[in-house]
Amino acid sequence: MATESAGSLGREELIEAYRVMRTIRAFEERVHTEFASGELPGAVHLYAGQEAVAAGVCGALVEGDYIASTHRGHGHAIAKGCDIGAMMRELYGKAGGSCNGKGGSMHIADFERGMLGANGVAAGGAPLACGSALSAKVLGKSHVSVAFVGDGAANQGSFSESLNLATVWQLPVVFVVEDNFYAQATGTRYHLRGLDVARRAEAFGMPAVTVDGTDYFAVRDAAATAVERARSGGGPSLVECKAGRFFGHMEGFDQQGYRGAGEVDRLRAEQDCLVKFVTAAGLSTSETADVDVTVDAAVEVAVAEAKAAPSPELTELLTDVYVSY
Amino acid sequence: MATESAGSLGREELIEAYRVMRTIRAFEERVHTEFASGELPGAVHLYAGQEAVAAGVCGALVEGDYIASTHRGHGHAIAKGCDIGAMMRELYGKAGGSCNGKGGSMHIADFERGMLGANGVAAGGAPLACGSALSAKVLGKSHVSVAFVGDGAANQGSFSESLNLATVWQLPVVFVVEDNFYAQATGTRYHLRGLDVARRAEAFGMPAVTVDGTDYFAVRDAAATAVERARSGGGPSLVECKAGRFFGHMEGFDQQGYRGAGEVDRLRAEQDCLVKFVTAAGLSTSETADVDVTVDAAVEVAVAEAKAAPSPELTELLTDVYVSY
Amino acid sequence: MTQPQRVLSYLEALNEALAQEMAADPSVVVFGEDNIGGTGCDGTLGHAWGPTRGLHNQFPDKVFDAPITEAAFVGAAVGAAATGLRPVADLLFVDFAGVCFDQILNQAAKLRYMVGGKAKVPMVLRAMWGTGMRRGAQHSQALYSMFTHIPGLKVVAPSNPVDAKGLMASAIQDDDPVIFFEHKLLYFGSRGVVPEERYTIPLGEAKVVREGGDVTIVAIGRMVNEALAAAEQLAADGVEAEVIDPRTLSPFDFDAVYTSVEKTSRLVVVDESNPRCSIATDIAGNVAENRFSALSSAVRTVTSPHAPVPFSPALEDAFPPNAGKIVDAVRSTLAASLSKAS
Amino acid sequence: MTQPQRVLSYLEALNEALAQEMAADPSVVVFGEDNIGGTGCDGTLGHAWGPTRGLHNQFPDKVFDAPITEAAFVGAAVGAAATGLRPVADLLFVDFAGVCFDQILNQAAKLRYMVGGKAKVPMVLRAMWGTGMRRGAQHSQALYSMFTHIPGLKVVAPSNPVDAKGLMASAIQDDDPVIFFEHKLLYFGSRGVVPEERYTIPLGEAKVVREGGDVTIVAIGRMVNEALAAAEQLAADGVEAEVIDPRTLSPFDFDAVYTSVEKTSRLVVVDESNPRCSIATDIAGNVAENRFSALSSAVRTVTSPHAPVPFSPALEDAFPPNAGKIVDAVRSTLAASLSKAS
Ligand SMILES: Cc1ncc(C[n+]2csc(CCOP(=O)(O)OP(=O)(O)O)c2C)c(N)n1
Ligand SMILES: Cc1ncc(C[n+]2csc(CCOP(=O)(O)OP(=O)(O)O)c2C)c(N)n1
Ligand SMILES: [Mg+2]
Ligand SMILES: [Mg+2]
Repeated sequence: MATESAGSLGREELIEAYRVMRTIRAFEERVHTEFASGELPGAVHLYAGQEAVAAGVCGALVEGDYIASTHRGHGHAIAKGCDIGAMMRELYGKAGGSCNGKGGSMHIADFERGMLGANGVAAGGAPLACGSALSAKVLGKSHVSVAFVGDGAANQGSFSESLNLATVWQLPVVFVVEDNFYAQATGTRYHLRGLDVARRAEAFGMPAVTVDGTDYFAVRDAAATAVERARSGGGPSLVECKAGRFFGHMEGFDQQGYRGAGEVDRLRAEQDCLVKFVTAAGLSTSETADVDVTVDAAVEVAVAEAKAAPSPELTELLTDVYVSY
Repeated sequence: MATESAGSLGREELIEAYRVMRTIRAFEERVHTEFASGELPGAVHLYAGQEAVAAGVCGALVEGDYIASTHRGHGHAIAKGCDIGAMMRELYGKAGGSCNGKGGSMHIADFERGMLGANGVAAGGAPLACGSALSAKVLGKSHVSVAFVGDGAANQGSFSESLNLATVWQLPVVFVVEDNFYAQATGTRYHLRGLDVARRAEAFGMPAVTVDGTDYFAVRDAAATAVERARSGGGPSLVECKAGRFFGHMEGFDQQGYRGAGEVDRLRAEQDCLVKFVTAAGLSTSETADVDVTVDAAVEVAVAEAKAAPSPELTELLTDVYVSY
Repeated sequence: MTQPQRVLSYLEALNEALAQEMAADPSVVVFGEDNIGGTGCDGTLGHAWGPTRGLHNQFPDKVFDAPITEAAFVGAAVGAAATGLRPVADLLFVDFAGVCFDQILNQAAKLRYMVGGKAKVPMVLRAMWGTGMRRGAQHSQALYSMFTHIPGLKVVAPSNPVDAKGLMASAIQDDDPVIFFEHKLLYFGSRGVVPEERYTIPLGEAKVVREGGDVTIVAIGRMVNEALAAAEQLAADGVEAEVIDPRTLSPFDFDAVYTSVEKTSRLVVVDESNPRCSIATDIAGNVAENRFSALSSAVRTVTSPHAPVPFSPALEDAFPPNAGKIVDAVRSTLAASLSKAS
Repeated sequence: MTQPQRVLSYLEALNEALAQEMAADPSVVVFGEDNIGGTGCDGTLGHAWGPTRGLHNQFPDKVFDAPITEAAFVGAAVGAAATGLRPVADLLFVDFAGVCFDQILNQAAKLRYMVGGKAKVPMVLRAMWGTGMRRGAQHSQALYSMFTHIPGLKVVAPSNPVDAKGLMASAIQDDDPVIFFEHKLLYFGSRGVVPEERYTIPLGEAKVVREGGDVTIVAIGRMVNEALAAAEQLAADGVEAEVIDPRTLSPFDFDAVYTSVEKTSRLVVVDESNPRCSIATDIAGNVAENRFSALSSAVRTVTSPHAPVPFSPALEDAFPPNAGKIVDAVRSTLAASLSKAS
């Protein structure tokens, strides 16, 4: 399907988009393996399968823009330009991690890159993004804020309240709902009654669209429109993206028995955003192979360095908090 | 306007509806005077102007049905059949009050009448009504639950969550939004962006209608449809009623400077639900006069008895709570 | 007694309590996110992993999956409890109390009092707590001290399977709202002999889990095992610690603590929560108020530091109290009373 | 000093602090429900009744009315604080912390720590508290003990206008989130001489508001006046009480309390909150741990009972501590230490 950005993006931009998605994929597949081998601690939620959402949305952003992420945040962080070395160290809880090991997968943040953090609380990022949008608005800056929210988290009261606050204050914020069809083991057919979250946003008074979240170009176009609206003072919007996850809800936790027989295999075979992207963008095998080699090597280095990195000093226990008793 | 119930209600039912609304009006006007004279303590939010909502909705209910109310709860309580003597004693914080003086205006309740309580927290009643609806559903009873919610409270996350939970669990509950155009001093034009809350309910997957809240028959018909749907297993609905309040947000607090010049006078002159009702129902002067005399006398007695009633014993401080230290 | 004794995990014991109470009382209902697991999916139901696993098979009309709407479903538990059900709602992590705190603080805990006793709120809110699973700052808190502060709410924190089962039964049968703290490291890590029949352990009754005359150690939840380990180390040096497991934090069995302190004259409180306004200072303060003259030396609190829970395993392992820190605290209180005596 | 001294109410002092900090730092913004008042209405704006009244005239782009979305706007304060603003958000009643508790507990308080110090959260959350206005159980709580339990959050509770102004200035300038407790009876009921110029009072610094050698009374917020009244009554009997106003509850100036207790050897803590896991037991417990040998007698806590706040004026008046109850507590600790001495 010919979309606007498919035609307008240059070769380098297309390759960059591929690089971002391919990095997320490699990162997540590797984290999956590392977790399975028992070396990686923590609550780790993988983003594989949804790469086109993070890449498409963050592709529509510029430096200085903010994103507030979810518990499933690696993809958002990578797409926003966070360093995968620091991220991997964070996942291992090591010194030199994005949060010096104190946050872990569920709290990865990089304020210099405008990544306000993954969040351990469902929809936790939505109010925060309203806040960074308020900063931009009050300080007279043109920065746009994006809040990523899962389909399940969209049922949280704080999310509905954020929709309301954003429209009332006309904040430069874009809500990106990632409908991956499940909240843990519960299906959207049940918890959203199969309805689009986009309809709620409209009821709160903001424009909303629903797109195929495995189609990079569709996501990017929808995001670009919403971002442009926000940047030019047109207020908030919502973009709902449908894309299944390839892994279970959380590593080491979930046998995915709730998914239909062959569902994941079908997703990987038919709904792989990377495959779709390469075809739609018309990338050559040598173009992708160059990226693949670099990305895989970078992930390899990230893992090796993370494993070798020291743990934080025990004195870190009582830093970054105002007082101890 | 000929509505369904206008034709179908018998004389006695019409007079009963008038009696309910007239009782609320007399109760509230009297509480207003009593508060002004400094004798009545507490945070008191008056319902005058909105009587047709409480009366119309509760008119569509039967014994055993539940209502969960708001901070502006006197009208709901009276319409659900609570004793105004006990209510007045409660407002004065006296022994023999609905809650033995421990609740006050913001917590008036009468579980025997299915009145689950006023609530000091915006939208506090919505989850509670989901709960009483769950009880009916699980226990196999046909009782319907109604949650009253103000326009401002409709922005609370717990309200959106209740809409979601009610549709997902298909609960026998009716959400009644009372849009009186203000949340404290803030206008709905601002905090709802002038939009109907009904649209949100539809987005969550339940039927919703908006009616003139000063038209008893319109409210009653809409409520009857929603209640019937809930009672017959058809799940939740929302009824949004528009009706301005005659008094300020809270007694002794609010000079109403935020309301347009003459706004309240116009409301009283043109949007008085009692006047509209008498006309539409074709009640005669003698019919209304009989009710008026009884109602006014009852309110007089309620006030006199409340003033004369003793305060609760000091030992009551530590009853109704499991343990003291 | 000649029968082989049956060993259950803490998680299994909780599951058994839920099943037995549901069987005994048709007004008991159970709900929360993935309490069945898999509702609305292509696959079959039944992918709960926690104590509710499998209940829906036995009680198909009494177990519900909830959307991620804690404020609504915990509030619904209050409304349901006030109108005839005995709901057991599942918060998953106690940290998520943040998103439904009004329902706990202002609705569940206060309703009975606000309406002058004309309603009761027999509900249980289950919640996982504690450090040790590398879950980071928003999934590892203790928080029971905050709930203990709230009048109208009962707070239970069992340390082992047999208590977990009996206290859960009591919590469900109780007419007041109870928040039930399940330590995540105990689910699989704590196993014990659990009677098969239905039984209750009264709320508000502490247990002396080890007797001793030299020092009283009050420890909560997972810390009971650490306190027992510390007591073993101390015993090797001839110090006999009495270890008390309060089991219920509100109402609190102060008498059990006072009786022990009257015997030992020394108090150490071990509490995995942050220190300020904690159950540790609560017990210390109450003893200093009500049994001051029984004390021969300064009380000692052993708590986590005044910091959020760090993710890094190295840091997290250093965060909560442990046997070593408890031994140090006991030695310091012994040293202080010796120096006072001399 | 020859100029006439200016008297302000507590409410006016807070208003002046907000105005001065906004004038001094353009990153300070103020929002909450009806913080302007009247937005979206037919009439004119400006119907706020509280400390934000009139600010929008001077700072039209820095004051906002919010819809009833505490979770969203308190969370927005966190996000705004982490990206360049210094928001002062208004909760109205502290009881409403229930509907946005996650934003306080898990976002505001923890962000800086969770991201390894790479963000700061310079925000203030203003909140009315306390009994005495006949507002019932959901509008009269103290709750500061709960917030004191939370690491990462600072907790301030001024007792008079001059402190209110200086502490508000410090709270706004502070780089950590601060919850600022404004007692509703003090707004109009507490008046005092307040300097016109901008000034700060450091967070975490207690004030000895009355010196005395016989007993230390630590009192919070409105209770400071009750403690002073009690001290006057006691002085008539020759008992000299030292009264300490901590002003900030987290961080807490334990040294000030310890210094006083070393002098007086007796401690009474007066705290309007519920008793369990309260600031009262916190102070008592810390003194019993860290200055046990300075104590000559049992500590005494004077708190509200373990019950929700009743509406009935007769009951509400009997609920909080007052001068009479404080005098009784002082006498009982004096009697206990006399009997110990004899
Ligand atoms: C307030 C809250 N409730 C519950 C949870 C536990 N939890 C973590 S992830 C999750 C499912 C989230 O589903 P969704 O938003 O669709 O995101 P996905 O995992 O599918 O990316 C739940 C229930 C939580 N983190 N926060
Ligand atoms: C969660 C919460 N936030 C704020 C308040 C303070 N408050 C009490 S009533 C009210 C306005 C409510 O407006 P609306 O829901 O429209 O009801 P109305 O007063 O108009 O009947 C507010 C903000 C509250 N009670 N609860
Ligand atoms: Mg999902
Ligand atoms: Mg209104």
